[in-house]
Formats: sequence, C-alpha cells, structure tokens
Amino acid sequence: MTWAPLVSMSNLGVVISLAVIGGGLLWLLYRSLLAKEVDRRVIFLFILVSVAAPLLFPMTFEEQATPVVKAIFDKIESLPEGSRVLISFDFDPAMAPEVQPMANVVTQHCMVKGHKVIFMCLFATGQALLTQSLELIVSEQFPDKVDGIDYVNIGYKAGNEGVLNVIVSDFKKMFPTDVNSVPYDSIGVFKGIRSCKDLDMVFTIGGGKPGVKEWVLFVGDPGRVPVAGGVAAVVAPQMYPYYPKQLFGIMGGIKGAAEYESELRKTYPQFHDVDAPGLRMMGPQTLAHMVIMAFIVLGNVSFIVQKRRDRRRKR
Amino acid sequence: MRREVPLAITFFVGTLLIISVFLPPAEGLGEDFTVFFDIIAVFAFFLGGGNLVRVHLTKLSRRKEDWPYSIVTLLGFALMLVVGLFKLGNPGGIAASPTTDGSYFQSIFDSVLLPLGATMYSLLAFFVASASYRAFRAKNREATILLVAAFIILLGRTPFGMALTGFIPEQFDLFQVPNLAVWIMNFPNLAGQRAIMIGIGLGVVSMSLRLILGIERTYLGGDER
Amino acid sequence: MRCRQPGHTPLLLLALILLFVSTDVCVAQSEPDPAGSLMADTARVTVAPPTSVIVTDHKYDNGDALELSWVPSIDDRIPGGKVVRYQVYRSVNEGEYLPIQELLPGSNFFLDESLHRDSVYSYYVTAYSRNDSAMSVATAPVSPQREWLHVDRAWLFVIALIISLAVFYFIRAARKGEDLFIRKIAGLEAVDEAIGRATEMGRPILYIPGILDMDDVQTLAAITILGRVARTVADYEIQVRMPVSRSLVMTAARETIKTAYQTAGRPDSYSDDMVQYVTDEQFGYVAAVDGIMVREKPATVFLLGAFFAESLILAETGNSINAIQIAGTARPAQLPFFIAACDFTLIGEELFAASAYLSGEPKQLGSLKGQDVGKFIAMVVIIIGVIAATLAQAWEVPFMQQVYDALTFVFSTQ
Amino acid sequence: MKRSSVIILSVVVLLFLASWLWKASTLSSDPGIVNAWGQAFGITLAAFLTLAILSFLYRDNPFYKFAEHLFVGVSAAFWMVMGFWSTIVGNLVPRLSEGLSSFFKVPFDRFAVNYFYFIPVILGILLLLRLSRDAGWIARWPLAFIVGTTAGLNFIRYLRSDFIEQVSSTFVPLLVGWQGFGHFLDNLDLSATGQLALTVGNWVISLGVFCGLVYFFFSKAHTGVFGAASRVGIWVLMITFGASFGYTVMGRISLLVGRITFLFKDWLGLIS
Repeated sequence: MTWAPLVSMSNLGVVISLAVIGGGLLWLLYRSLLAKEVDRRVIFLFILVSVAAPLLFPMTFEEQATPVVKAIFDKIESLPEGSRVLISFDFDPAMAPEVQPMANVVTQHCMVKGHKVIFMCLFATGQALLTQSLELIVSEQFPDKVDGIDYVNIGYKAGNEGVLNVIVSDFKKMFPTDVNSVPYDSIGVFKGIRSCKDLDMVFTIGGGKPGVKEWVLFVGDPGRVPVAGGVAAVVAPQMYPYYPKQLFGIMGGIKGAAEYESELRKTYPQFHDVDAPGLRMMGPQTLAHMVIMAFIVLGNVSFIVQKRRDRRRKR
Repeated sequence: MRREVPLAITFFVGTLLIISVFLPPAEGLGEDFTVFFDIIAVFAFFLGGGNLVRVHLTKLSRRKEDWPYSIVTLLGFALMLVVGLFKLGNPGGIAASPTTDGSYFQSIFDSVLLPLGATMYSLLAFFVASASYRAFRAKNREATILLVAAFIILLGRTPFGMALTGFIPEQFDLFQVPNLAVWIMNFPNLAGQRAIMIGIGLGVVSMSLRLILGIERTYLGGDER
Repeated sequence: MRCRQPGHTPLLLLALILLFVSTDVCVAQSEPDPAGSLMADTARVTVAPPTSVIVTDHKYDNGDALELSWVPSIDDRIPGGKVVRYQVYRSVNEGEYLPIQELLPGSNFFLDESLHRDSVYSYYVTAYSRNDSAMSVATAPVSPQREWLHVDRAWLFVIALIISLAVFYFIRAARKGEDLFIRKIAGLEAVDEAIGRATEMGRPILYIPGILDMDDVQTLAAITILGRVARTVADYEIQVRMPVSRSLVMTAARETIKTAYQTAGRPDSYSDDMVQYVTDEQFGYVAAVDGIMVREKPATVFLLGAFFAESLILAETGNSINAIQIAGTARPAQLPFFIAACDFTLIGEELFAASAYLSGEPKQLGSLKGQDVGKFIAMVVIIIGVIAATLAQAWEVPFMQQVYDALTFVFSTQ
Repeated sequence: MKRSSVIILSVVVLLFLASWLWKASTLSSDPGIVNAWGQAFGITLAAFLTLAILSFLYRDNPFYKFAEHLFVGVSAAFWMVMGFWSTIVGNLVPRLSEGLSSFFKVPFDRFAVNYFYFIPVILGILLLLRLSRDAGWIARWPLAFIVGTTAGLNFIRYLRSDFIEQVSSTFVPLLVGWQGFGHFLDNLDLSATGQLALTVGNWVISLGVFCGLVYFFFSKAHTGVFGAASRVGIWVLMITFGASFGYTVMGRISLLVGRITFLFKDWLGLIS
C-alpha cells in the first residue's frame, strides 16, 4: 500500500480540520489560477492551523520506512528469538526529545521479538533517561519480562570511548555488576557473552561524542559487530558515509523514529493503541510541510498564469 | 596624535596577535585578549544602558508617540537590574550564581524572557512559509534550481517522498526522494558550502590586513581626503 | 618534505594487543566458575608494575607540559587482565609524591599540563589489581622546556605569508597606478540606488549590523561598510536609523558615522541619536527592530553582519513593508534566507570585500586582487590533490600517494 | 484613549485575572506544588506574552508593543547583570584584588594575579570618556585596540578553519572503490550507496568547489570559459541554498510546535 498515508482519521476533529485546510487550499488554487497573490496573513493562518490541529486532535501519518531505517527493523525482525542486543543511551536531557523516541521504539521491538537486551549509557546524564525508558516501555508494556533474564541495565561507566575499548573484548572488566549490583556472572542475559563480539547487534542512540561514530570505530569495526545508530536530524547526513558497511542502519531525528513506529505497527498491530511519540510529533511537522509545499505550488501557479497573461497582452 | 595613536595601536595589537600563534611563549595572549575584550564590553554597558535610559526618558518627557510604553521598558530595566545586582531572593546569597533556581532573577527570566524569546523565535515557522511562497518561483534558471533543490529536500522529509517513489527498485534507489535528498545534502550542498567558506577565509584575511595596515580606517579618522 | 612516521609506541601496543587476543581462547576456557570467583575475591591478586616509564618534554609549548609514557603492566591484558586501573603520582621539586591522575587499564600515556618551567617533576605509575598494587620505578626529575618557535606550524606560517604577500603586492601595484579590473558586484552597485530611493520617498534608511559584538569580523565588515554608506547618505538630507544590540558597536558606529559626516563637510547634520542601543538579547533586539520596521517604514534596509535565526524574521518583516533590502553575511546557514527574502545578498567573501569595493580607492581594490591569488592557489592545490587522491586510491601509484600525503601535511591544521 | 481600546484592554485584563484564578485553583489541587498562586501567575503571564508576540503576525498592536518594550528593558538588564557577575566579578576581580574578591566571595588565588588586567580597565575607562565633549576622541583608542584584536585573532582563525581545512578536505578521489573498469561495469547500479553515486558525488564536490571559487573571483571578467564556470558555480550555490533552506524548515516548525504545546498543555490543559 503505497498510498493511504492517513491512518487515524476516526476523529471528527481531524476530519474537520483537514477539510478546512484542504478546502482553503483549493480555494487559493482557484484564486491563483486567476493570477491573484495570496496575502501573507492567510499563509500564517494556514501554518497556525496545520500545527495546532494535529496537537489538539492527534493526527498521525503513516510513514514509509526509508531503506536506512528499514534495515534496522529487518535486522531485529530477522534475528532469532533470544538474540542478544545491546542498546546504548548516549545522549543527555537536551538531546532527549529528539532521540529518545528512537530508543523507545527499538526497545519495544526487541521486547516483542523476545530478544535479550543489554542497556547501557556513555553519558552520565543518560542514566536517568535510560531508567525512565525502562519504566515506560519494559515495566508498563511488558510486565512479564524479568530483569536479569530478559534484559539487564548495566548503566553508566565513565571513560567515554575508553569504555568501548574495553568492552569490545571484555564486558565484565568494565561492568563487574549491573546497576543493582548483581554480579556479572549471575546475570542470565550475559550467559555465554564475554564481550561485544558475542552480541548479535548493537543499537546506539546519540549524535554527540561519544556516540554512534565511536561505537563504529571502537566496537563495530574492530569487533565485527553489526552496529546501527540513531542520531538527531542535523547530524544524520554526517553518518551516511558509514552506511551500509560500518553502520547497517541509521535513524535520523523524530522522522526516523516515526518511520520505525509505522513499520512496527504494520507488523505488530497490537502497537496501534500504544503511544508512538515519533508519529505523534511528526503530525504537525508533516502537515505544515505539506502546507508549505502547497504554497510553493500555488506561488508558481499564479506566477505562470501571470506570465502567460502578460505575454498575451504584449501580443 | 588623534589619528596616529589609534592606527599604531591597531597595527601593534593585530601584528602581535598574529605572530603570537607561532611563538609558544606568547600563545596564551589570544585568550587573554579575548577576556580583555569582554571586560571592555562590560564597561561599554554604561554607554549602552545609559543610552537606553536616555532615549526612553526623552520619549517620556517629550510625550512622543507611544511614550507610555517607555515606562514599561524603564520599569522592566530598573527592576531586573536591581534584582540581579543585589541578588534579591537568591537562596545562595551573594556567593551563588545569579541564575540560581528560586532567585527572583531566575523567576523573571523563566516567566518573562523565556516565553518572549521562544515565541519570537517561533515566528520563524510562519516566515519560512511566507518566504517559500514568494521566493521559490521558477523565474529564471537560478531560481528554478533553488526551487527544485528545496522541493526535493522538503518532499524527502514527508511520508509522501517515500510513498511517491518507494516503488523504485533497490538498484536505482538513489532516485527515491529521501535518498536523493541525502545525496544532495552530502555532495552538491557540501561543495557550495566549501566554496563559500574558502572565500570567507580569504576575505577575512584580506580585510584583517587592510585594518591592521591602516588602509581601512573608516571607523577612526576616515579617509585621507 | 617531512612526512609523519608512526612512533614505535603504537606498534608496540599493537603487538601487545595481538598477543593478548591470541591468548583469548585459553583464557576463556580457564575462566573460573562463579563460586570460584567468589573465593578469588578474598585471595590476593598480585600484579606486575608498569615498566619503562619515560618522561619527555611536550613540544612547542611555553614550558608548561610534560608527556609521560610507559609500557603497561604485563598483567594488563585484554581480556582477562588483572589490572583495574593505573594511578599517576607526581613529585614537585623533589617533594612528596602525590596522586594526580587515575587512568583506565590499557593506558600508556599521560599529558601533564599547567606545570611551571622553573620546577622539577618526577613521576611513577602504579598498577592496581582488585586488592594489590605495584609501582613502577620513579623517573629522574625533569623540568618542562620552553620552545620559542611553533615549528609544526611552519606551513601555516608559509601559507599566511604567501597570501599576505600577494595582498601587499597588489596594494603596492595599485598605488603605483597599475590599472586593476574588478568585476561588478550587483549588491554593491545597488547601494547608491537604494539610498537614492530613500531620499525620493523621504523615508529613513535602516542599518542593522548583525547581532554580534565588535569581536566578530562580520561586525567589523559591517562597520567599515557603514563608513561608505554614511558618506553617501551625508550628501542627502535623509535620516539613518541604526538600532544595535551591542554597546561597543554603538560606540564604533557613532564614531564611524560622525567621521563620515565630517568628511562630507556636514558635521552639523550628525547626531548621536542616529545610533541607538536596544538590548544584547538576540530576540529582544529582533522584537524591537521589527517594531521599528513596521512603525517607521524605512525605504531601505541594510542587513549586514553576523546573523543567526533572526535573519529570516528581519528580512521577511522588511519585505512586508516593501523596503529595498541589501543583505550580507558570512554565516552559510543564514545565506539561504537572505537569498529568499532580500533584493540583493552579499555572499560570504563579498561582504568582506564590500568596503574596499565601495571605496573605489586603487589600493583597497588591490587587496581584492590579492585575495584572488589565494583563490587561485586553492584551485590549483585542489586539482593536484584530487588527481593525487584518485591515482593513489584507484591504481595505488606510490608517487601520487606521496604527493597526497605531502599536500595533506602542508594543509593540515595543527 | 478611544472607547473601543478601553473595552479591549479591560477584556484582556479580566481574562488575565480569570486565567490566574483558574490556574491557581487547578494547581493548588496538586499537593506537589508549593506556591500555586505564584506559579499560576508565571504561567498566565508567559501565555499572555506568547499571544502578544504572536499577534504581531496580524499587525502591529498595543499588546505587541507592550511585550516588545518589556522584552527590551528586562533583557538589557539581564545581560548587564550577567556581564557584571561573570566577567567583572568572575574574571577580573580575582586577578586584581584580594579585598574585592573576599567582598564578592569569589575564590582568590595569589598565583592567578595578573596586573596586565589593568589594561582593559584603563581602556574601559577611556571608552567612557566618549561621554565628555572635549575628551571624546580618546574613546578611539580602546576602539582601535578592539579592532586590532579582532583582526589579529581572526586572521589566523579563519585562515585555518575556513581556508586550509576546507581546501584539504576537498582532496577527494574521483574514482571511489575502483577495482578496474570491468568490475565497475559489472556492479553498475544507481543505488544510493553504490559506487556510481559516490563517484559522481565526488566529481560534484571537486567541480562544485572549483566553479564556486571561480564565481567569487573579483579581478577577472566573467566571460567565455571563465564565465561558464562561474555560472556553474552559481548553480551549485543555488542548490546549496535551496537544500539548506528545505532542510531547516522542519526545525523551525518544531519551535512553533513547542509554543503551541505550551499554550494547550501548560496553560489551557487541553492536552495531556
């Protein structure tokens, strides 16, 4: 299904606001065909409505996953149940609004697939965010998952890429216990795992330093571990040179998270009722983008009509 | 004297700072001079603040247009200055940072400056739309290139980009709009940015030399004429 | 041509790592069971000390740093090493040894900064296992040395010198009366026309010099251009409005306009009120300038200098009052917005060239030709670099690899 | 004042008070909130100022003027206070005077004392002479000092980061991952990360930078081959501008999302 990008239209408010925006644009198109310019205040009004309406009446647009995002989804989907996945929260509260949705949705996917997940972070301030995500996703949505057996939180260790340099060959040396001081050897998730090399994949979130790049250079490349990353939108273009050899997938900003959430909902319909922050936050963005593109089209329509008319007059 | 001394000062300071980069014993000079600048800038606040107060007092006393608003400015200025300089209501007293949570200074910042600044900033969402409407028109070849590049990138950021071009097979997926958008960002966009930056580097070097040599002196004694 | 050779330290480390990786398997097999490791907690884990601790002077500084390097303890192996951390101890002027820095296992280097040239320092490094430690031999006392020249910045110096000499040369040539061609810059050709328009309409000119202080070169460029603009304005009876967001810019702008009016022979028409300080706050300033724009409806708006997000807010408001707008900035991120919303835009280098261009003085124009030499050098170097990179990578031509290495070495930013 | 303005003003004042009362009553039901009245006032004021600024989009009006003038006064004082505490007290005092340091309770280190820091103090005082009619010209000395500092510091800074670094990062190979012509043809495709896309990309980078530089040439007429190259340079610049514009739009919209969320959520409580 290539079309039908609208999924949740059940709400009357959504229908009305979309009808208002669509009808207004059609009326403006008619005026543009008469070579009339649109007043800037009308444009402002459209922007205001297209941002406010999706906030009042949650409106989500189904995203088609781009190959860079789809690669991550497919990898997690194709791994057999019980595979070991490491998710690293390498961001601070300032970056969180843009990147935490990615961490959450990948966690959801790993949980529903029954993978065993190791959570950690390289930012001291990431610890609190990690705990928050665990409560929000694992404790609330997957209450039957057991700490230590299905997942483990090994928390934060100082040392930036130095930490990676050690865990690429030995986890226990850096993380002798998890955050609850359970010794390494009694954590079920770690059974048979000595180092990052034994993992099935690593997903790291955060475009700062240390971040995705450091995971690639210190763990992915030397340890031959598949690494995927999620970064803020502005950092994403800088990550593409590593794709697909060193990074098998990239998620950029809220849009990346929204694509993943869409993909997850397609495969696991039970997530339709779960909050998808990426899709929710993309609502106003997408609508406003489309309105802006519509105005670019309108501008060109009235410009071309005007030019034709001038030419005819000259003759 | 009035012209020669300032020219000599500019020449001396400028040359000193350029040479200091190559002399380890003098390498710290750049940092020191940056702090010097900050200190002088704080002294200049007397001039700026004085000017602000004077402008609004004049407006007030002469009952110029919109004079009542000058009272708002003057009161806001005086209030914030007193609250900040005396660290009123600061839980940490004089030793704490003026922006400590709970201080009056920080409270005013949170409920006045923060919303004002953020809203002013958010006006961009509207202006970005009105500028796109007007500027992205295929008036000539250059404007068309601008339009096409902007449109591809915009399309790549919405689900429609993938919906419209998702059918393109993997061997040709460069032409899927999101991929094309990334390619444009990584190559032609980068090339343009670099050309601009190289030009800027040279422009700054040349302008700095003109200033240090005293060829450019509009800000001092003007032309030799 | 000097090319960098990797020192032996990384090689040595590499060898060590290889050694440890090869022992990986057997270590893994001999891993004790959990019960055993509990017992091991009480047992003493002996550890060997780091060896060959060497202290050397940190190069090209003011005599305030030393470099410490050592061979890691033989028990610091990856994986399964017994070393949990290293601790560096330092003694100043043969005094007591105090711990100064803790380092991760695998470390073999430490840079000690903020030292004093006239003191002597000695060090030792201790390796710690869980419950044991072993200290290395202490180093002989050393003082950091001061160097007088930053030798590794020699190429930076050469490049700076070449470009400066080119600028000097053309300034001199122009002074001697050599005829120099400078192409037309549309945005600057429009300045006179824009001022004329304000005169005809009897409306003020608004001059915005960006939002940064005098320590930014773009502001400096804006002030030098202001000198030329004010010189033209002084000939007409029009008002200049210049709200600024920095006190120092206010002072400099007043000095500049005043001088321009004096030069034009109309010192009485000048008033300090032309330049007005608003606030240092970015968006507070924008709010005020937007207000001035819609209330006073200037005929011409100059937006020259350092702009951030406010570029489009100002330019769109200026556009809504139908002002002619001449903009210019060296911030690549803001240029698109000026291009979209203003009538003329000075792109990067053109902003810095504007004052020289507007002055029309031969020696100023000469400096622009000097800049072109820099561009020419950049273009030639890029061609050679691209060819070298291509041949070196695609066909592994050794000579081209050398050329490539040499170029990247010369054009490296130390 | 006109009668209609009085009516509008009183309506707004009433709405403000109503919002304050209502917000305070909702907040005080939350036991976690200490100062409900104060917080309710803060939120109401923030909402009022937000709407006042947004009203500028329709046209200039008294509420915008109020917000603007308040913004100017408060923020000017804000930065002056910050400048005083961080620069004068934080950076200058501990370098010059032990007495003042203990007065302001800033840490004083005998080794950090540096009497060179009297230079900016003297220059700062000279700058203030601008206020005097007769000695005003002395203010040019500190200005000259500042101009010299900026020119000197930025000369090397820009030469390095904008010239040297950008030139050296343009040394890109024109054949990416080249393993012979046969290999190239066998693997020919137009995938986003394929050899061809990257190779063409590097051609675009090197030619783009080259033609862009041609466009900036001042001392040669843009005619003939040179003119053609400069035109290509303009096209590259136009792609750059279009692309960066398009890329920034999303970030700009999210700013507005933030403000509207504040209004709907923190103020009106319409969404959770």
